[in-house]
Amino acid sequence: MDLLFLLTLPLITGMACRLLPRQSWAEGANAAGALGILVAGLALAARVFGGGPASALGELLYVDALGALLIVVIVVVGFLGALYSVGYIQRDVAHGKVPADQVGWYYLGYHAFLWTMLVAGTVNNLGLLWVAIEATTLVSALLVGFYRTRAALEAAWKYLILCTVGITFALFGVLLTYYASAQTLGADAGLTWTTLIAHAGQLDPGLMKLAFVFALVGFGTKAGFAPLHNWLPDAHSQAPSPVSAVLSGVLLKCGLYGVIRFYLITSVAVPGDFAPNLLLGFGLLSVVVAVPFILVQSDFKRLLAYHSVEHIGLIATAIGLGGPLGLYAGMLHLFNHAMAKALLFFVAGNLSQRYGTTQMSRIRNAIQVMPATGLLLLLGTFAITGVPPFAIFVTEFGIVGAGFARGNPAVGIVLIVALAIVFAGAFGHALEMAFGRSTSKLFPVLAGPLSTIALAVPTAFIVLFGLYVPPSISQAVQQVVTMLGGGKL
Amino acid sequence: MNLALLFANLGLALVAAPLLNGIIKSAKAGWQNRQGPPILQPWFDIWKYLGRESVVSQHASWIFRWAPYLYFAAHLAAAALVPTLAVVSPLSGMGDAIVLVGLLALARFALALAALDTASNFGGMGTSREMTFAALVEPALMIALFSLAIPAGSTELGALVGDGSVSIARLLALGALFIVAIAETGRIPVDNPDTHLELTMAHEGMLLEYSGRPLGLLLWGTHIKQLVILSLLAGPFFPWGMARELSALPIAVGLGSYLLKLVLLGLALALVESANVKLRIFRIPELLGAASLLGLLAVTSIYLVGGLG
Amino acid sequence: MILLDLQTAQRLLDTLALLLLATALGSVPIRRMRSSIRLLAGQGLLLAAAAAVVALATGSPHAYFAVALTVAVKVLVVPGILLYALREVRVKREMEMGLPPRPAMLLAIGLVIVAYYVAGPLRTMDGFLTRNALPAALSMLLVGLFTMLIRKKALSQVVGIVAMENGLYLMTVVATQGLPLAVEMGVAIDLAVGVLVMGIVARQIHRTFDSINTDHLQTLRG
Amino acid sequence: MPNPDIRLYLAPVAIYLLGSLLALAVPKDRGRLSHGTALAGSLLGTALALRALLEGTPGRVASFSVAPFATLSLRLDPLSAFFLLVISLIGIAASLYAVGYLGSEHGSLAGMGAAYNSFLASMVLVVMADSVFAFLFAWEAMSLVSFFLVIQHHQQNDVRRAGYIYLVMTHVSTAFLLAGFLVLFAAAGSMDFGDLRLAAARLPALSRDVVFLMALVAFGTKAGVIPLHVWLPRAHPAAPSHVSALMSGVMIKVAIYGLLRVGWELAGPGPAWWGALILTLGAVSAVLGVLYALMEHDLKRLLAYHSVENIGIILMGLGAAFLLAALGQPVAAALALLAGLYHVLNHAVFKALLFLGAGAVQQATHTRDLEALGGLIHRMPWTAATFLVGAAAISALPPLNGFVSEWLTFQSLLALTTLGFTAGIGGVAAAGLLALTGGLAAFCFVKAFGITFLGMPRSEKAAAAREVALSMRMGMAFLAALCVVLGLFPTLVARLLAPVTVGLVGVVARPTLSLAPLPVPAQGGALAPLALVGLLAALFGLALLLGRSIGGPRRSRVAPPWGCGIQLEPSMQYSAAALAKPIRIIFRTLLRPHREIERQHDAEAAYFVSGVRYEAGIHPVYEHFLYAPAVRTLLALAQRIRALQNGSLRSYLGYLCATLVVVLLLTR
Repeated sequence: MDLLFLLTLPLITGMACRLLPRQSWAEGANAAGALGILVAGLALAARVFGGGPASALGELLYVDALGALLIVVIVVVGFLGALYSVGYIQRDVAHGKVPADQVGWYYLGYHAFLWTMLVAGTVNNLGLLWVAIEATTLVSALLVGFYRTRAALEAAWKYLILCTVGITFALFGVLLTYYASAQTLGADAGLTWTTLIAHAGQLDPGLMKLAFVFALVGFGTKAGFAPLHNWLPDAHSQAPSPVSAVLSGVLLKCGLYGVIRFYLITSVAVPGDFAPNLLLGFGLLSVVVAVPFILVQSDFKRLLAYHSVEHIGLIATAIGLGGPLGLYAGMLHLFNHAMAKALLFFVAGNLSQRYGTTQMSRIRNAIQVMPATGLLLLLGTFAITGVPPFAIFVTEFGIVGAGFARGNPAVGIVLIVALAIVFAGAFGHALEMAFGRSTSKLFPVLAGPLSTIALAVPTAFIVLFGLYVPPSISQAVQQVVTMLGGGKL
Repeated sequence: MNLALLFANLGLALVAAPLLNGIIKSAKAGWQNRQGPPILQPWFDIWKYLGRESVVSQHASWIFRWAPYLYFAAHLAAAALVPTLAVVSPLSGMGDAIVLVGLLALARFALALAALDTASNFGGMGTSREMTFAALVEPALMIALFSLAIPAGSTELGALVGDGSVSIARLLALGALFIVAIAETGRIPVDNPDTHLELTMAHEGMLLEYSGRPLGLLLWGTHIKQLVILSLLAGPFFPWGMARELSALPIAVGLGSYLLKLVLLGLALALVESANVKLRIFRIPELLGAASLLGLLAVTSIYLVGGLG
Repeated sequence: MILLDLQTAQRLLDTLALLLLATALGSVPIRRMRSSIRLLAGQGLLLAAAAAVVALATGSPHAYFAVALTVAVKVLVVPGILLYALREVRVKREMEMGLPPRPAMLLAIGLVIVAYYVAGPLRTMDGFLTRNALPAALSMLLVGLFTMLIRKKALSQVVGIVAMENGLYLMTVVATQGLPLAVEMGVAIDLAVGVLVMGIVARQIHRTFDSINTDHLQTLRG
Repeated sequence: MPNPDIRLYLAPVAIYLLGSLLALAVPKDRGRLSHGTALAGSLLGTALALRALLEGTPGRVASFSVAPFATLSLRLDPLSAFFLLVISLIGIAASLYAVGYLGSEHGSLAGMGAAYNSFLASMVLVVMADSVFAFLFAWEAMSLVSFFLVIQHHQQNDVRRAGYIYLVMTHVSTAFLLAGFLVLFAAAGSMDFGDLRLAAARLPALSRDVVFLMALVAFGTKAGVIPLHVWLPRAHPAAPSHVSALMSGVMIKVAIYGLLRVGWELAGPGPAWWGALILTLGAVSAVLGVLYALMEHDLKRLLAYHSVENIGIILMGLGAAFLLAALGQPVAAALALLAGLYHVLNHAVFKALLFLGAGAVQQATHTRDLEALGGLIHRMPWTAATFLVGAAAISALPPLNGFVSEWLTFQSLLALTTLGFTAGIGGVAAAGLLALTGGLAAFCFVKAFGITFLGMPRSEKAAAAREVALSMRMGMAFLAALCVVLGLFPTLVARLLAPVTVGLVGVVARPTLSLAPLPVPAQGGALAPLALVGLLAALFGLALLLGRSIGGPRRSRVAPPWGCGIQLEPSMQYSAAALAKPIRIIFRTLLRPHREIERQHDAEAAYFVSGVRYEAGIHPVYEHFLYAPAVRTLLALAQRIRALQNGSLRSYLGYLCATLVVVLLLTR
C-alpha cells in the first residue's frame, strides 16, 4: 500500500505544483509533497529492512534491500532538493534568470523526475527498469535545459543524445537477457527479476556475458562511468543546483542500480571473475579519469560533477572487489556520497547566486562574504575528499582496505594515489574560494529556513556517519551486502 | 673525583696559563729576532686590568657585564676536567670529553653575545668570524676525540690517555687535534692574537669593547683555554710521566713532565705561528676540513690497522 | 495456421538479416540526407518482411499485428517525420562528414567483423534467431552509432539513432517475437516521449543558435 | 593493574573537546575560557602521563565502533604515555600563554579556540590510537585542525599558500601511511595494532620493508625530514605563535611517535639498513636544517628550520637505536632510544619556549624580521631572559637540557663504533655532523638572540616595544624552568623513559647519568649536570672573588661604543645577514645563494649613487629541482588528458563506440 502511495505522490505533487495558481501555493505543495514522499519512502525502506522484500500489483512492483537503499537515497536527496529549490528558484526569479510562469513547470519536472527514479527503484522487471531509467533521461533533460541559455541547451542536447544512445545498448542487453531466459525458462519467465535471479544459474553464460556487456555500457553511460561520462559535467553544471544535486546524488545511482541488477544475474550465470573484473575496470578507470579534471578545473559545478565520476567509480570498484568489507563500504558510500554531494551542490547554488557565477576564479573570501556557506564549502570539500571526521573517510578507507584484503593491493594503491591527487586539486580550489579577498560584484541573497534545513541535514549525516554508524543503519547496509553476495563483516 | 687533583688542576690553570702565554710570546719574538716582552708580561697585564675602571657601552645590558665571569668560570671548569698530572680526570664521573667541548661552547656563546650587546660593529664582526670557525672546529674536535675514545670504548677523559705507544691512528689524530688546537687558541694561520686590525681579527674583535676588570678576566680565561687545549694534546698523545697512582712521587713526576710538555707544545705553536702567514678567512674551512678528514682517517685506520694501544 | 515450415523461415530470415546488414553498411558512405532517410525506409521494409516471415511461421495473430505495425511505423511514419523535418529546417542536403567515405567504410566493416567475432559463436540456432541474425542486429547497432559519430548535423544523428533502433527491432522480431506486453508498451511510450523531448530541445536549439550543426555545440569543455 | 578506573585516561581528550564546544558556544570569549579549558586538560594530561609512566600503564583504555570495520580503539602504553606527557607539558605553557597573547587578535576567536582544543585532543588521540582506523582518523584530524590554525590570517596570500602546501603534503604523506598500514592489514585481516604486530612477524621481509618505507615517508613528511620538509618553514611561521609552539614543539614529535609505533613496534625493528637510512636522513636534516636556519632573517622561519635540524638530531638517536637493535645490542639500543626520546622532550620544551618568545617579540614589535629588531632586552627583560634560556638550551650548552640529550646521542653513536668498520665510520661521521650541527646552531642562536635582543633597536617599532602580558611571561617562564630542570635532573627523565625502552627493546637504558659525581669512574663516560653546575657556580664565585681581591671594588662608567670616531647609528650595526655571511660563502655549494645589487645613480651627476637596492637569498633547491618539476609534469599531463573532454558530441559518441568495441572484444 505504502508502495503505491509512494509511486503516486510525486505525480500528484507535481501536478498540484503546476496547477496551483500562485507561486507560494506551488512552493507549499512542493514542500509538503516532498515531505510526504520522504516519509513514505523511509517507511517503506524501514519495512523492507525490517521484514524482508515488499511487493505490490501482483509481482509487478518489488522492493528488496537494494531497492530500499536506492529509495532511501532518492527520497532523502529528493526531499532536500525540493526544500532547497524553493529559495533557489525564488532567487532565480528575482534575479531574472527564470520567468515567473515557469516555476510551476519546474516543480512538475522535478517531481516527475523523482517519480521516474522511484519507479526504477521499485519495478520487478528488467524491461520496465529500462523503461524507467530511459524516462529519467527524458524528464531530466528538460530540467537540465531549464535555463534555456546556449550552454544549458547544449548540455541538454548532449545529455539526451549520449544517454539515449547508451540506453539503446542497454535495451539490447535486456533483449539478450530475455532471449536467454526464454530459451531455458520458457517464454513465461519473461524479464521478471525475482524469477531471473532464482534461475540465474540456468541461463546461457555466453548470452549473459554479452547481455551484461551491453547493460554495463548502457546503464554505465547513465551512471557516469568513464569514458562514457562525458555528458555528466555538462549536465551537472548547467542544471539548476537542486537538480544537479539530484542528478549527481541519485540519478547516477539509478544507472548504477541497473548495472548492479544485471551484475547480480551475470555473476551467477557466468562463473569466474568476468563481471566483477569488468566493474572493477570501469570503476578504476572512472576514478583515474576524474583526477586530472578535478586537479585542473575552472568551474565549481563541473568540479563537483567530476567528483561524481570519481565516486561512482569508487562504488563500482568496491562492488567489483566484492567481499564483505568492500560491499559494505561501497553501499554505505553510495549514501554518504549522495549526502556530501547534495550539500556541495547546495553550497554551489548559494555561491553561484551570490557571486553570479560558477567560475571559481571569481569566487573569493566566501568565509566572510557568506560565513555559513563558506564554512560548509570547506567542510563539504573535506568530506568529499575523504578527510576525517567525515563519513566518506570511513567508507573510502573501507574500499581501499578491501583492495588489500581481497589480494588486490594494486587496486588499493591506484585508489590511494588518485584520491591523494584529487584532494590536492579539490582542496586547492576550495581554499581559494573560501579565503582571500573578494573583488566580485555580489548579488543579494537571503537564505530561508527551508534552505537551512536543506544544508543542515546532509551536514549532519556526513558528520554523524563519520563518527558513528548506528547499528540499525549498519544492519540495513549489511542486508544489501548479503544480497550482493558478501558475507557478514 | 679527586679533590687534591682538582685543586692542583685549578691552581695550575690559574697560575701557569698566563705564564704559558708569556713563553709562547717570547719564543715567537725570539724566532722573529725581536726582544719580546718578559715572560711574566701576561700576568702583569691581567693584574693591571683587574684593577682598572671598566668602560661600558651605553647600549649594553647585564649580558655584557656577566659574560666575562661565565667565560672565565667555564674555562676554569674545563681546566678542572682534563687529566694533567695523573691519567685520570679530576672530575671523572662528573663530566667527560663531550662536557669539555660543551664548556668551551658555553664560554664562546657567552662572549659572542656580549660582543653583540655593545652595538659596536667590531663586536658583530668578531662574533661572525669566531662562531664560523667554532662551528667548523667542533666536528674536527669531536671526530678526533672519538678516534681516541673508540679503543677505550669511553668518552671519559682519563680513558683517552693512551699508554704512549705510537700508531698510525694516533698520529693522524694528533695531526687533527693539533690543527684544532691552533684554531681554538686563535693562532696563525687561523687567527692572529696580536692584531686589532678589522680585516684580520676574529677573537680580538669580540674583546674590543671590553676594558678594565672584565677584560682582565677575559684575557685570563683565554689563557686558561689555551692551557686546556694544550693539555688535551699533552695527555692523550704524550702520556709519559703521568701518574698512574695517586701518591706523592708519581704526582711530582707528573707535574714536572706536564710542565715540560706544556712548554714544548707552546714552542711548537710558536714555531707554527712564526713559520706561517695568516690564511685568508675563506681558506680556513679547508684547513679545518682537513682536520676532520684526518680524524676520520684515524678512525678508519683503527679498524683497518687494528687499533691503537 | 502455420504457412511456413521452420527451415524455410530460418533460411529466409537469414537472408533478410544479411540484407539488413547490407543496408546498414550501405548507409555509411551516403552523403545526401534524403537518400539516407530513404534507406531507413527500405530497412523498415526488410524488417517488415522479417516480421512477416515470423508471422507466417508461427501463425500467431500477435505476429501479424507486428507486421502491420512495422510497416506503419518503420516504413511510413518515422521516415515521413524525418523527411518533413528535413524540409522544415531547410538545411543543405549534403551532409558534412567527419571522415572521408573510404576509411569510414573500412571502419564500419571492422565493426561488423567485431559483431561476428563476438556474437557468431553463441549457440542460438534453435528458433528464429538464425546464424546471421544476432550478428546482423549487433552490426546494425554498432554501425548506426558509427554513422552518428561521423556526421555533423543534429538531424543525421537522429537518423543514426533510428538506424540503431532498427537493429534492436530485428532482434526483437526474430529472437523473442516481441517483449512482454507491459515492457513493450513502456518502450513505445518512451520512444514517443523521447521523440517529443528531442524535438523540444532541438527546436529550442534551433531558435537559440540558428543552426543545428552539432559542431556549434562545443562550448562546454574540460 | 593499579588503575581501577581506566576511563580517567580519556578525561584530557574529553576536556579538550569540551573546550572546543565552549569556544563555539561562547563566541564573545576572548580566549580565556577555551584556553583555560585547554590548560586544565593539559594539567590533567601531565598528571596522568606521569602516573602512567611511574606506576604502570593501563593498556586498552577504550574501544568504540564507528562502523563494523572501523574501530576507534585507544590504548595507553609507556610509549604513548611519554608522548602524552610531551603534548600535555607544552599544552600547559601554550594555553597559559595564549590567554594573554590572543588579546591582540582581531575578530572572533571562537574558531581559533575550538580548533586549538581539537588540535590538542587529536594529538592525544594519535598517540593513544590502537587501531589503524583510530590512528588515521586522529592523524588526519590533527592535520586538518592545525591547517585551520595555520590559515588564521588567510587574507595574506603566502599564508594561504603555506596552508595549502602544508595540508596537501601531509595528506599525500598520509596516503603512504595508509598503504603501509593496509599491507599489514591484508596479512592480519584485522585493523587492531595488536593483530598487525602478530601478522607483521609472519610477513616476508620485503613486505615489512615496504611498510617501513611507507611509514618513513609519511612520518618523515610530518616531521619535516629533508627533502620532505618544504611545508614546515612555511606553515609553522604562518600560525599564531602559541600554535607554532605546539606544531613545532609537539606535532612533529607525534610523527616521531608514529615512526616508532609503526616502524619499530609494529613492523620492526627491522634489518640494519632501516637504521642506517634513518640515521642518514637524520644527519642530512640536521646539518641542512641548521644551515637554512642560519640563512633566515625571519625569526619564526629561523625557528622552523631549527625544528628540521632537531628532528634530524632525534632521528640520529633513533636511527642508531634501530641499527643497534638490528645488530643485537639491546642495551645500547635502549641508550639510543633514550637519547632520541629525551631529545624529543627537550626539543619540545625549548622550541615551544622559543616560538612563544618569538610570538612575544612579534606582538610587541609587529615584525618578525630580524633586521628590524634589536635592543629588546632593555624593554622586554623577561622575554629576553627566557628566550636566552631557550637559545642556550637548543644550542646544546651545558648544563641545560639540550646538552644532556646531545650527550646521550653522542654516547649512542659511540656505541656504534664497537660494531665493526661500516657502523663505526658511520657513527663517527654522524658524530662529526652532530658536532657541526651543534656549532652552527650555537652560531644561529647567537644571531637570533643577539640581533633581536641586543644592541640598538633597528626600527621605530623595536624601539617602542613593551614587555608582554603576565600570562605570556608565565608560559615562557614555565618552559624556561623546564629547560633547567630537565638539564639538571636527567635521571628523572631516564626513570620516566625506563618503561618505554623496556617496552621496545626489553631492557632499561643505563647511561651513567647522575645527580652527584660518581664515586668510581664510570666505564662509558659520565655526566652529572647538577654537580657540574655546582662547580661552575663555585668558579663563577671564584672569578668574582679574584676580581675583587686583586682589583678592589668594581668601578665602571657608561660611554658610547667605539665607532672609529663617528656617531654610531643603529643601521651601522652588524646585521643578521652580515653575521651569517661567512657561512653563506663557505657552504655556497649547498646553499646556492644569490645576490642582486642595483644602484640608482643621481640624474645630474652619475658619480653619486642615490639609492641602492640589495637583495640576497638562497635558491629554494628542493622546490626548484624536486617539487616544481613533479607538479609541472602532473599538471601538463592533466591538461593533456583534459583535452579528451573537447566538447564535441561526436567525440563522445566515439568514446562510447570504442568502449563498447573494446569491452566486446574482451568478452570473447
